[in-house]
Amino acid sequence: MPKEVCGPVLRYIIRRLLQMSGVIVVLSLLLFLWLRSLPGGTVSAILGERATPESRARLEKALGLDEPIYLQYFRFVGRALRGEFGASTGVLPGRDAFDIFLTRFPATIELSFLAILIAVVVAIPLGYVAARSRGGWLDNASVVASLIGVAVPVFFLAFLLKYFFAIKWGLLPVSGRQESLGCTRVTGFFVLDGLLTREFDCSWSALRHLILPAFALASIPFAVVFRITRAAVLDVLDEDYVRTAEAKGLTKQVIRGRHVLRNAMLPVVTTIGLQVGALLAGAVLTEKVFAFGGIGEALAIAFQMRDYSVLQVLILMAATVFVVVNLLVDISYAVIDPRVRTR
Amino acid sequence: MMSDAPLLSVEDLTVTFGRRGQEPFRAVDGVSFQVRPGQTVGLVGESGCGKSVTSLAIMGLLPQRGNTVSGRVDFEGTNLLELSTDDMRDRRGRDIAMVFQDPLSSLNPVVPVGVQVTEVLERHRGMTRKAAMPVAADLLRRVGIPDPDRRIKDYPHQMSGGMRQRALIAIALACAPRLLIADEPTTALDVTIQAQILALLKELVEDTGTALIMITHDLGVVAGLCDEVNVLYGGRIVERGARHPLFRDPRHPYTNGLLGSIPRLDAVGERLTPIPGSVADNLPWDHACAFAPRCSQPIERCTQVTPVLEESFGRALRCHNPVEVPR
Amino acid sequence: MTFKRKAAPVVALTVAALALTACASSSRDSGTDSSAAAGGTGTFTFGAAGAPKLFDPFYATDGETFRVSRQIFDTLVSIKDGTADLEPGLAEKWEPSADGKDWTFTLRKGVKFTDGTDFNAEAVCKNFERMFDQNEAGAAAAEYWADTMGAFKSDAANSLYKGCKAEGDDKVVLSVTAATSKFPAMLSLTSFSMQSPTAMDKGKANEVAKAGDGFTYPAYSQAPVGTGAFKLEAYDEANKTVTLVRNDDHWGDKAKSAKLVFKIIPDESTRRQELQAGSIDGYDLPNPVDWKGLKDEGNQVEVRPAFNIFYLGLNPKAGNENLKNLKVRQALYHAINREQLVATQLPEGAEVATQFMPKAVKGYNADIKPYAYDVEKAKSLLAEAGATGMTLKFAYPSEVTRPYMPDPQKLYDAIKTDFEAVGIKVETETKPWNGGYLDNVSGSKYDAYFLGWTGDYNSADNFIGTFFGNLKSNRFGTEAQDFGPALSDALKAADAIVDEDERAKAYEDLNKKIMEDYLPGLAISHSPPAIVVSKNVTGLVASPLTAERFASVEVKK
Amino acid sequence: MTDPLTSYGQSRKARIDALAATSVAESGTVEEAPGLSLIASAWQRLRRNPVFLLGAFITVAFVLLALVAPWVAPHDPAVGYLLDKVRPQSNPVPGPEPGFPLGADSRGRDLLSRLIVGARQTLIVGVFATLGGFLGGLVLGTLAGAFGGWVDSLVMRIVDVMLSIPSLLLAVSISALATRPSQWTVILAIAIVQIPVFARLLRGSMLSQRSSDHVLAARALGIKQSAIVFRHMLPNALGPVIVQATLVLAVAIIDAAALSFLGLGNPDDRKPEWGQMLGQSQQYLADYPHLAFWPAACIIVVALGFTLMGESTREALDPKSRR
Repeated sequence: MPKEVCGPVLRYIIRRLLQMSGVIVVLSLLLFLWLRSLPGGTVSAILGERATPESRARLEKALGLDEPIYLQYFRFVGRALRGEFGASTGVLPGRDAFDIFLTRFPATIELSFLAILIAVVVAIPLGYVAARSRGGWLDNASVVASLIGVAVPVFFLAFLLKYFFAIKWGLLPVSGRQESLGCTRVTGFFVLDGLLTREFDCSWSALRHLILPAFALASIPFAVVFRITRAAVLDVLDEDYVRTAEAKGLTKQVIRGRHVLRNAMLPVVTTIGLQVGALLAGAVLTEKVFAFGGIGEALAIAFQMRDYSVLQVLILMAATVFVVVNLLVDISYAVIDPRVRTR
Repeated sequence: MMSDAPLLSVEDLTVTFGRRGQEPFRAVDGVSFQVRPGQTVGLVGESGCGKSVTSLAIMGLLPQRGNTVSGRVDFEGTNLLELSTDDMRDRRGRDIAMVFQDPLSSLNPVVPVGVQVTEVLERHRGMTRKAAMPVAADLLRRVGIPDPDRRIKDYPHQMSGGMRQRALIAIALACAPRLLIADEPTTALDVTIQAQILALLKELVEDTGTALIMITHDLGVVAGLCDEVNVLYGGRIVERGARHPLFRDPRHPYTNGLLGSIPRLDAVGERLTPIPGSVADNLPWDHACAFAPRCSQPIERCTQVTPVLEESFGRALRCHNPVEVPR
Repeated sequence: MTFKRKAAPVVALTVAALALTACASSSRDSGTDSSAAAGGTGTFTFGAAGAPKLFDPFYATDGETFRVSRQIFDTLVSIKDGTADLEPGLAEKWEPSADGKDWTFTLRKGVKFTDGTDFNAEAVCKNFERMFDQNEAGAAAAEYWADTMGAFKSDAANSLYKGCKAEGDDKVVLSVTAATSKFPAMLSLTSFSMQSPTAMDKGKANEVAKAGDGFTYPAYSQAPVGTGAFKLEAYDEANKTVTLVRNDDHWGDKAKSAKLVFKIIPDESTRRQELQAGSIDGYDLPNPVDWKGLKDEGNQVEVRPAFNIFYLGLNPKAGNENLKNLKVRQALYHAINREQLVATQLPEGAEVATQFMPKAVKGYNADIKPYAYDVEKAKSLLAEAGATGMTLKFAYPSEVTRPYMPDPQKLYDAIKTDFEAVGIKVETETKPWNGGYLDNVSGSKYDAYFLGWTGDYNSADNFIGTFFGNLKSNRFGTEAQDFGPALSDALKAADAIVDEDERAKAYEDLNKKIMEDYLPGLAISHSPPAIVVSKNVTGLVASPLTAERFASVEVKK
Repeated sequence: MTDPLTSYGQSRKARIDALAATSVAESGTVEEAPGLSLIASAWQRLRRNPVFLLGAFITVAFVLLALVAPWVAPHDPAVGYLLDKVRPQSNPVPGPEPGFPLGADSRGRDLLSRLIVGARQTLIVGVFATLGGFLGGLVLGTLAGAFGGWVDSLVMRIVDVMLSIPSLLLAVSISALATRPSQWTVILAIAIVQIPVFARLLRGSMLSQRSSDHVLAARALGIKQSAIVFRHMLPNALGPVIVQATLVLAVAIIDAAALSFLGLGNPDDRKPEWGQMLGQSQQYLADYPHLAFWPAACIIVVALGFTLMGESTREALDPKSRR
C-alpha cells in the first residue's frame, strides 16, 4: 500500500477499534444483567438435590452473589480490567474462565476453519458453474441443493452424518477431538500440533475427528457462499468489462480468473467473514452432537450449569472475535477492492 | 487507399432471439453491407434497431444461448460465423477490435489500466507483462493520456471519463487490428469530450489504415467521420449511401426524420421535428413496412406489402414512398 | 470400530519431537511398560458424563469428580463391593466409646501414599485437621463436610467434629461432640479420602480463594496423592480425557488394568454410540430405553440395587391450604397408579416405594403397606376434606435425568393424568433443573413437585433426616404442618441413639408414622440405576451407591 | 462504515434493502416494457421456473394437509393407544401394526397421526412467529420509514444491533428467560428475532417510496400523512414483505426445531409440532431412528418448499435479474 493511504486506513482501523471496545463494554453490561436475570443459578448447579437454604446462603455469600447487582457488576468490570475474569463454577471449577476459553477456542477455530474451507472449496466453483449455466438443469439442481442445506437443521445433518459414517459404516470416529494417544500439546490446534511435533498419528486422528463435524457445520456457510457467488457471478457476467474482455479475445482462463472471479469475489469475501456469527451459533449445535470440545460445547455446559464467569468470558470473547473478524473483513475488502483502497 | 476487395462483407445477417414460450424476435433481419480496408462505415438508428446486435454478431459476442444467427460474415474471406469459438477468440482483439459505449463500466474496476492494456498484447503478441508495459505506456501516450508511465498503474475509477475512453481505444488498437467497431463510443461523455474522442478516432484510423464501423444513433457523429452510412430500422437496413449524398438528399422518411431531429446551427428558428411514436409501434416486416405507423407520408401499400432494398447508383433504399423534398 | 495406534514407527519420531518442543506439555513418553509385570497391561476406557472438577475430593460435590477420586484414594471406612455395607478400609477396625463420642480406629500397617510417604495415625489426624481448618471460601466449597459435620474450626462450637488424636502409629481417636448415627458411615464418603499430608502442604491444598463468581483451587487439586489402586497421570483438558495409571505399590490387590482412561462425553446418546463403536468400554447410567439395545449388542448392563427414592414433594408453604389436610394428601397418594407407572415408565427392577428410604437402609420398616391405587377412595377423601376440584400447582424439571427419575416429563404426564382423573385441576409448571427448578422447590414456589435422593451412605438419617430434620427450612414446608416440630425432634432423637438395634427400631417406628400419620410427601418409587460395560469387560462389581471401584476391572481382548 | 458491529449486520441489511427496493419498481416509477408490469413479468418467469414450481407444490400440499389435519389423522395424537405395549426395556417404542402404519412413539401414541396433526402445529408456529415478526417490524418500520428524523435513527440503531446478533443465539436467549415454556414462548422467541428483518424491510421500502412519484403526488394533493402511509406506501411494500415472510416461515420452523433440540421448546406435546417431535426423539436415536427421521424429513421438505418459493420469487422480483 502506498504511504499516503496508510494514514487514513490506520485512522479508520483505530476508530473502528475504539467503537468496538465501546460496543463490548455495552455488551458486557447487557450480558451481565441478562445472566443475572436468568432463573436458577450457580448455587443450584453446584449443590443439586442437597441444596438446603443454609448451604445455599453460605455459598451465595462466599461467591458474593448476595450483593446488589450493580455492585457485582462494578466488581466484575474492575476484575475484567485487571484481566481477571473469575473462576469457573461449572465447566471446570476453579479454572480461570479465560483459560477455559483459551483451551477450548482452538477446537472451535479448527472446526470453523475447516467448515469454511469445505464450503468455499465446494461452493465457489459450484456457484460459478451454476451462474454460467443459468436456468439450466445444473443451475436449478445446485440451487435446490444449496437450499436443502438451508432447510436441514444443522443438528440433524450432524446426526445423520454421524449415524451413517461413524456408527453404521464405522469409517470415522463418533465424537471427540482425538483418541487418547498422549499427544504433545503445543498450540492447542491438534492437527497443527501433530505436524509440529511430528506426531503424525496425532494429526491424523485429529483430522479424522474433524471431518464429520466440519461437513455438518459447512452446510451453514455453504448455502450462503454458493448463493452469493452465483449472484455475484451473474452480476459480473453482465458487466460491460466482461464483454470488453471477450472482445479482446482473451482466453477463457484469463476472463474467468481476472475479470469474472476477481470481481465476483468481493462480495463473497465479505460474506465469508460474516458467516462467523452464524458459525458460532451452528458450532453450539454441532459440537453438542459430536461432543467436540470447543467453545460451543463449553457454552452449552456453562449455560446448563449457570457458570456465570465462563458464560461472560465466552460470550464476550465470541463477540470480540466476531467484531475483529468483521474489521478484518472490512480491511481485506479495502485491500482487494482498489475503489475502496485508493479512495 | 481503398481497394476493391472488401475487408468485411456481411451478407443476409439474421439474428433471432427466442425464449421458451415466447414469440421469437428478429433483432437483425437480413442485413448486408461491406467494409473495405481503411473505410469508415456508419450504422445508424434508434436504440432497438439492431445495430448493436449486428456488431456483437460480427464479433461473435452474442450470448451462447437464446439466439440463432444465420447469414455470412466474411472477414478477409473467412466466414466468422463458422469459426470455432477458440478460433474466433484468436481473432478478436487481434484482427477485429471493439470499443464500447460506457467507458467506466467497460473497464474492469479491480485491475489497473495498464494490465488491461498489456493483457491483449500478452494474449495476441505473446509478450510478457514486463515487455508489454512500455508498449502499453506508448499506446496510452498515443491516445493522448498525459503522464502514461504513472497512469498505467491507475485504476479506472481514478481516471476521468474521457481518459477512460481513450484507454479503451488504446486497448482496442493495441494489436493494430484491421477492423475497429466503435459502439456509441461518445454517448456517455460530455459534449466537449465527445468531439475530442471523435477527432482522436478519426486521426488514429487514418494513421493506421484501420477500417472502422461506427455505430451510433447520432447522425451528427456520422457526418464528420463516415465514408458510407447504413441506416437501420427494425432490424433491416432502410437506406444506404455515401455520407454526402445521404445527408444532402435523404430518401427514406426515417432518415429524413432523423436528420430533422438534429439541432442545426445553420437553421435558426426552425422547429425540431422529432419522429413521433416509438419502436414499440412497429409493424412486423412480414406484410408491411415496419416504419409505417410512424411515417410522415405513409401510403396504403406501406401496410400491405413489404418494401425491398433497391440499389441504384451506389445508394440503396427500402421504401414505397420515398421523400421527394427533404425537409 | 477400533482405532489401533500405529505406534512403532512413530515412537522414534516422538522422542525427537519431544526434544524439539521442550516447552510443550506431554505425557506421551511416560509409558507404562515398565510396570507390566504387576498385572494386565490393558486399558479400561470409561465414558464420563462430565469433567472431573478437580482431583481433591474434599471440595467436590459431584459424581464425576468422585468417580475419578475414588480410584486414586482410599477412605478409612470402606464400602463392601456390591453392597451399601461398611467394611474395613484404611482402618482395619473401629470401636466407639460407650457414649458414642470417641471412636478408636486401628489403621492398616505398611500403607504408603504414592509419593512414598507413610500413611499412619499422624497422617490421618493431619487430614482431619486440614478438613476442619478451612477459610471462608474453602468452607463454602467443602459442602460434604458442612453437610455432615455442620461447621468448621471458625465455628467449632457448632461442629460435630471435635478432634483427632494419634495414639502411636496405627491408632487414631476421632472425637465428635454428639453421638450420631452418621458415624462412622460418613467416613466412607469419597470427600473424606485420606490424602498425603506432605503433598497437601506442598501444593497448599487449603488455599481456596474466591475469584469472580467462583473459587480457584490450589495447585494440589490438580496433583492429588493418595493410597488408591491408581494414580493420576494426565488430565488433557483440551481433549477432555483423564488418564490414570496403576499404582503398583498399592497395599491391596493390584489393579487389573494398567491404565484407566476417562473420556468425557457430555451427551448421553453419544456415549452409547461410542460404546457401539468400541472407543469406550463402558459408561454410567445408560438410558433405560437403551438397555435392551445395549444387551442385544452383547454389552453387559449391570443393574444396581436401588439405593434411592423418587418422591412427589408437597409443600403447603406455597399457599395451598388444602395440603395441610392429611386427607387431601392421602387422596393424592391413592389417586396415583404407581403399579402402572413403575411398569411402564421406570426401568426394570424399579419398585413401588412404601416409605422414604430403600430396603437396604437400616431402619427400613418392612411392615408398611403401600397406598393402594383407589380412585374412589381418593375422590371420597377429597370430598371429606372439602377439596373436591382443588387446584394443584404441580411442577417437574426439564434438562435433567436422575437415576431415580429417568424421564421427568413422562412421569409427570402419567401422574398428572391420574390427578385429573380424581377431579384435581393441575397447573403445570416446568423449569430447567439448574434454571430455576431447584430454586423454586427450595423457595416453596410449587404445591407439588418431583424430587429424589440417592443415598450417600447407609444411614436412615441420610434419607429422612435430610428430608424432614431441619424444621425451619425443608422442601416439604413441615414448619407449616402441625406435625412438623414433632417429626423434626423425633428425627434428632433417633439420630443420637448409640445402640444400633435400638436406633433401627426408632427409625422403623418413625417411618411408619411418617407414612401413616404425617405424610409430608408422597414416596413414589425406587429405580435401579444401571452401568454398562462391553462384553469384553470382566470384574466390574456394581455398587448400589453408584460408587464402583475399577481396580478389579479388566478388558479381555 | 460507522457501526462497529457492521459487516455481518451490513450484509443482512444489504440483502433486505435490495428486496425493499423492488417495491418501488413495482409501484411503477421505473419505466416498463409496455404491457407487462413487474409482478406480471415476474409471474411469467416464475410460471416456468421448475424451482419455484417445486416449492409452490410442497407449500400448497403442506398448507392443505395442515388445514384438514384433524379430519385426516386416523387417531387422536394425544392418546396412548399402544401404551399397554410400552415396556421401558423390552419395548420402549411400539412398532407398526394394523391401524398404526408407522407404529407409535414412546408413549404409545400413533406416530402417523402425530405427524399429520404436527403439520398443523408446525404451520401455526411458522405463521404466528412470522406474523409476530411482521407486526413488530410493521410498528418499528412504519415509525422509522414514515417519520424519518430522530425516530428513524433511534429505531434503526436498535434494529441494526439486533441484526448483528446471530438469530438463533438471540432466540435461545429469549426462550431461556421464559418462565413457563410453551408453544407461545417458542413463537415469541422466534418472532422477536424476525422483527428487525421486517422493520428494516418495511422502512427501506417506505424510504424509497417517500420520494417516488405517486407518493409525492399524494402529498401534493394534501392527503394526510397517515393516509399516505397506510393507503399508498404500505400496500406497495407488500410484495417484498410476502417474499420475506415465506423465507422467515422456513427459518421459524427450523429454529423451533433447534430450540427443542436444546431443550428450550414447548414441553406440552399433546398437540405435537415437528420440531418438538424431533427434539424429543433425541434419546431414541440409537435404536429407533425412525422417530427422528419422519419429523426431520417433514421439516426439511416443508422448509425447503418455502425457501424455494421465497428465493425464486425474490430473484424474479429483483429488477437486476430480469434479462
